Amino acid sequence: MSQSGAEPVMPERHYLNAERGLWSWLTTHDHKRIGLMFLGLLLLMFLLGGVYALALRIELLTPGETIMSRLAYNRSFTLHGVVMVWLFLIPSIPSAFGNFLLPLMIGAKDVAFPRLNLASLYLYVLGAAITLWGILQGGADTGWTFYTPYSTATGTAVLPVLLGVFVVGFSTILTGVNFITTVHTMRAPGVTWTKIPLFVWAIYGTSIIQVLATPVLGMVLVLVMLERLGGLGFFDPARGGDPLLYQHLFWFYSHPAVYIMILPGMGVISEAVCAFTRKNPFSYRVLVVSTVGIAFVGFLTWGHHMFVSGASTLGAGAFSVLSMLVAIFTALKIFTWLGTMYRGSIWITTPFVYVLGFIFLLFFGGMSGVAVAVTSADIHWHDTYFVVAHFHFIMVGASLMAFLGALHYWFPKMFGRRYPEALGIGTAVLIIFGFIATFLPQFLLGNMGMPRRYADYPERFQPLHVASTAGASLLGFGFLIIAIYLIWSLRHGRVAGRNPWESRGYEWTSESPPPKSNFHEPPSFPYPPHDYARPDVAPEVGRAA
Amino acid sequence: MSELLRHLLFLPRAGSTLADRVDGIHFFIIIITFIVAVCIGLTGFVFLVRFRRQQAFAMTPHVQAPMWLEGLFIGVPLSFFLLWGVMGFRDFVWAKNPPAGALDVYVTGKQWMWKFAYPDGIGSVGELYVPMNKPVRVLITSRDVVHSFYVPEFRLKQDALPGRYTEMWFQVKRPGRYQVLCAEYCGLDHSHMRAEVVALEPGDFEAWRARQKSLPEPGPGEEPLVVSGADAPGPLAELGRAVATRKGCFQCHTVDGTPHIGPTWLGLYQREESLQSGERIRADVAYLTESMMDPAAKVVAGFNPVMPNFQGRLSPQEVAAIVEFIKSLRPERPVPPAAQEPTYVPVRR
Amino acid sequence: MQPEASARPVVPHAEHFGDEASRQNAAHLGMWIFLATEVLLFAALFAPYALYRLAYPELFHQAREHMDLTLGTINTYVLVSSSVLVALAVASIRKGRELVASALLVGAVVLGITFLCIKGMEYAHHAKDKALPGAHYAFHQFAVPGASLYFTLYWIMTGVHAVHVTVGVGVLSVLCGQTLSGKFSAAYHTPLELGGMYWHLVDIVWLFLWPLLYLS
Amino acid sequence: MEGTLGYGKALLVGVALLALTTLSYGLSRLHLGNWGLVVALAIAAIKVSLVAFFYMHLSERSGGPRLVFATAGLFVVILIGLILVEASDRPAAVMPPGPFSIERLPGLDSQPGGEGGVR
Repeated sequence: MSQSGAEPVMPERHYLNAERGLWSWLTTHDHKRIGLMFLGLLLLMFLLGGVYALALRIELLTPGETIMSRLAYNRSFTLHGVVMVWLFLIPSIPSAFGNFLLPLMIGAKDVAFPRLNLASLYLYVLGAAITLWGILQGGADTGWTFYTPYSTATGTAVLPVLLGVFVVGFSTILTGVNFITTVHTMRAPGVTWTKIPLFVWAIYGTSIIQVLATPVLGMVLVLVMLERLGGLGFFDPARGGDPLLYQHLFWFYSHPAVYIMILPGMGVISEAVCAFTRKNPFSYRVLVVSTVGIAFVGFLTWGHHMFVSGASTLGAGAFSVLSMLVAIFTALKIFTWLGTMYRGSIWITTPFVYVLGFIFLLFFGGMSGVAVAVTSADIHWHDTYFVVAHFHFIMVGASLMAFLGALHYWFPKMFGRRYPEALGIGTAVLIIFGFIATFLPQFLLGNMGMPRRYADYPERFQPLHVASTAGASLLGFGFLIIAIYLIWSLRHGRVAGRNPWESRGYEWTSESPPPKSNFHEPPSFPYPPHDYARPDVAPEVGRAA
Repeated sequence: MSELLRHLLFLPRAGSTLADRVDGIHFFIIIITFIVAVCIGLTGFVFLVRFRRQQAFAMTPHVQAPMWLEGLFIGVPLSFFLLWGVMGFRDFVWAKNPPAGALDVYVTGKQWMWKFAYPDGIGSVGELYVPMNKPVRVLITSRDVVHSFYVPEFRLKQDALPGRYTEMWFQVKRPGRYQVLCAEYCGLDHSHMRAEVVALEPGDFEAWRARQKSLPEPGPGEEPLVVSGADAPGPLAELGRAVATRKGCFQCHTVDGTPHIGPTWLGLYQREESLQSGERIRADVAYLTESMMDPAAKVVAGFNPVMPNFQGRLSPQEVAAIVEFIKSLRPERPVPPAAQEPTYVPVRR
Repeated sequence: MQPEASARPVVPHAEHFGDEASRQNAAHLGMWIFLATEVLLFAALFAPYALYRLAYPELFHQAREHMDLTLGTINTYVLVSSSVLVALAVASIRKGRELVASALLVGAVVLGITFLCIKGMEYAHHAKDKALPGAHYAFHQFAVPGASLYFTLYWIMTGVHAVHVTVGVGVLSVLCGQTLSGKFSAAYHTPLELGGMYWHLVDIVWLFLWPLLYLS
Repeated sequence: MEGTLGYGKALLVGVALLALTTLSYGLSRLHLGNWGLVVALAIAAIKVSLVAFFYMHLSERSGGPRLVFATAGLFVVILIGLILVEASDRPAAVMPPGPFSIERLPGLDSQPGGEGGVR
């Protein structure tokens, strides 16, 4: 693929070898190292959540109790949810790639509050440790939603899990504060508000949600903890409390949290689409407005989790219509990405395969989201596998594809090396098909009426469960291959050079891997970040010419 | 046509009038989704082939979406979404507002069973008898945690909240048995919290009702026999008492609250206990079972770890029976003072 | 909930910024975003208050009569005055008068502690009546359905606020010490401004708690 | 800097805050009924704007901080407003004399309080 004559060489000194020793990593204020450490931890958590997922799928292969008891099953799906949602997906792209790339993309030396950034990492570690400790205590069996009054009455170790999630929440708040401030105050000359790279916009929107929604979750978790510890009776009907209030407060956070998971993914895709089609975005304005729009309108839709919960009919109608508005922004993005491909120069690489997978799966995930936001249709689908399939299409099909796409796209940026491209493309295709095989049957299971969180099920559901489990094993196999070749590439991959993707993104103007101070000279960017119509050589100087 | 679609989409047969409406909008959304998916897929494929990379560092023209196209991108999907939203909401309101003259049935969810009762006092556990072709309003509540009353073939689902009644109505189209599931996670046996709706011809239903009424009338203040049947110590609990006697449990445990070598079983179920390790645990089914299988694991504070291990000495059935027996040993719950009982308000139609 | 962490986020002369003005901008913006999270944190308590007030209007009306209006009102004056003192302290340091500033901060800290003491008296009073939250509620003069809910709300809302007051007193004391030791000047006093903003936020929350719990 | 916080302004705002507090207290003695809450909250809102604008330096900083302040306020309104919209439209105290009394949760009994639910 390389067109240049000379093989690129690694830069002599970069952020990875600027300082040595474990201590230099543990006390670093360098956003790139913090991002890398987040990445490592997140991948560990993903592994843990994935093991739970496979165990659940194996248990569901046949009706009845096979490899685990009902109690163990209930605990496993709870921990699968808790680990995947709070310890992997919510911090995934913002904390790992956002940390690494955001300053690079706006030409800053670091984030605004580097010490706070490190504190965020340690809070995450602390929160994850408390949660894991809770798992060792037996773990909770409430589902990741901790619905009261069950979560206040059950005898399992709910407290440490709640506490862990609470602490992780503060970690994401600190990250959010940091990112918003950085974007506002630290842009290099030339990076005006209309020239901010799209990934930065996505992280910005995500941070708004994190900052505004997470405290509500924190408070509501405290209330549940107090209710468990001291019999507060806040959500307990026996004391006049209202269990629906819990659902309101919980979903005020947790619905926007879905956008915390998907928005950064959309940012990754916006970047990658431009880079691999070598095209300016079909409409920069639409992509930005829809990002900020999703961040804000996402707060108005939480009630669609409560259509059949006994909330009022009027409320259901209002929340249904508001949910349609947020879906529009997603639809806009899909059309814009498609339009960006028009008259481009499309280069099929591993990240681009993930882009295609993302767009395709997000379309179905989004449309099934619209479907369950239709009040009457939701009566049937609510809390069935249809919903399970829907949010896995969004969270795995979209967010995780974007995460993998980002990992492949910026792998050369982070480590200065490349992974085997053909193997990458093959695995990406395998993962997309594995994914569809896993979750398409779950849509049909939902249609049949299989409720979620069932350890055991009537026999008629079995064939589709078998198909789903088969797909899941394909998916797991795919992840294994990726892990192997990426770890191999860390040491033995081909040296990438500054800009292996020929991208004009700001982050590629620095060396790969970047020096500790990100740029050797204080940068300024006189051109927009996704401009491929201009015969400028500046972005390409990175190629070892 | 709709039967074919139902088969393709794995939807169960439509048992109620609500099901037809829900399926209608379901088909509408799915068909549009697939048409648009094909369009997007074809466009993407054409672009992939037509605009594939020819050379490195290719320059591409600056293409900017025109305003009218952006308007189209917003307008077309939004009008579909809003149309679905409005259509769905119309059906939703319809499904939430029972017609006058509907038969009332009280549904109570309880870990992990469904109980049904009619205003005239008759009731049943696990089987809801309704007449076909007649609107039935279900007034749903829960006695412990949140459950959800779900009949897939009716496309009917409504959460059961403790302390409140929620309502929904349906009209069965043809006689038969329809499975009821619990759709809101409610604990250990969530997946086994099942029941059945039995739809009868109106004549058969009246006959069933008359037969139920002729059962011995409960005394004043007593609950009808059939309803309370699930609460009374069932045969399993009786078996548990026998097993416990045989295995010598009563050498250490009492059932009347007197302190002895081991904790008393009276009111033990769901009691919050302090452990020797300083932690607290709720004596749920899992803990009780564990205490039989591995007594030394979690010893209640103030007791010595002297209990023998019953792993392998009790069959699963015997364990279940003992647990059921312990469950039945609940102290009388304090009845809330009369002033705090909810006052009767005629149900709003 | 460690506001100190972001109350002083900027290393003086942090190298990754251009100049002091942009450092200040970033610090203020960061502090504001942090304060926004605090606002939402309290909103998660005001929302239950609103819902239960809607559900039990009578109850909330009667409950007021069991609150100690005098102590609550005195506390309002105390907290508002301490906020004024902090504002004056910032005004002083901007003129370079470190001693005046630290004296004013001492005043604010003393008023903050007074607030906590009065709050403690009120708590003791309620505890004696057994008007405790949730399961521990046994206040016989006010034993209508849902009454425990009102007092649960009262204890949690004021309790979380009191935690913030305590943290604020700590922050102000540290800042006071730093002012005395000459760390701040007319040119550089961002931490003092940020700490002051935190204290004002605590004041703002009370400005809503007071009318909701004591007045109407 | 324009609009910098000086002694004069700080004192003036302080006096205004204390006066508004007194006003709020006085009005509450008049028992305005339902309007009492509205008036009290309105006065509180005025005081908060004063504190935020002058004491918290919003008057000196345009852009970012003001945006954050407005956004936070907006989201408080959204959270509380939408919950109230939903709750106020729930079916009236539909507590028909179902055949069962409400069973309390295990471990949470024997205390007062507890009407059936939220109306």
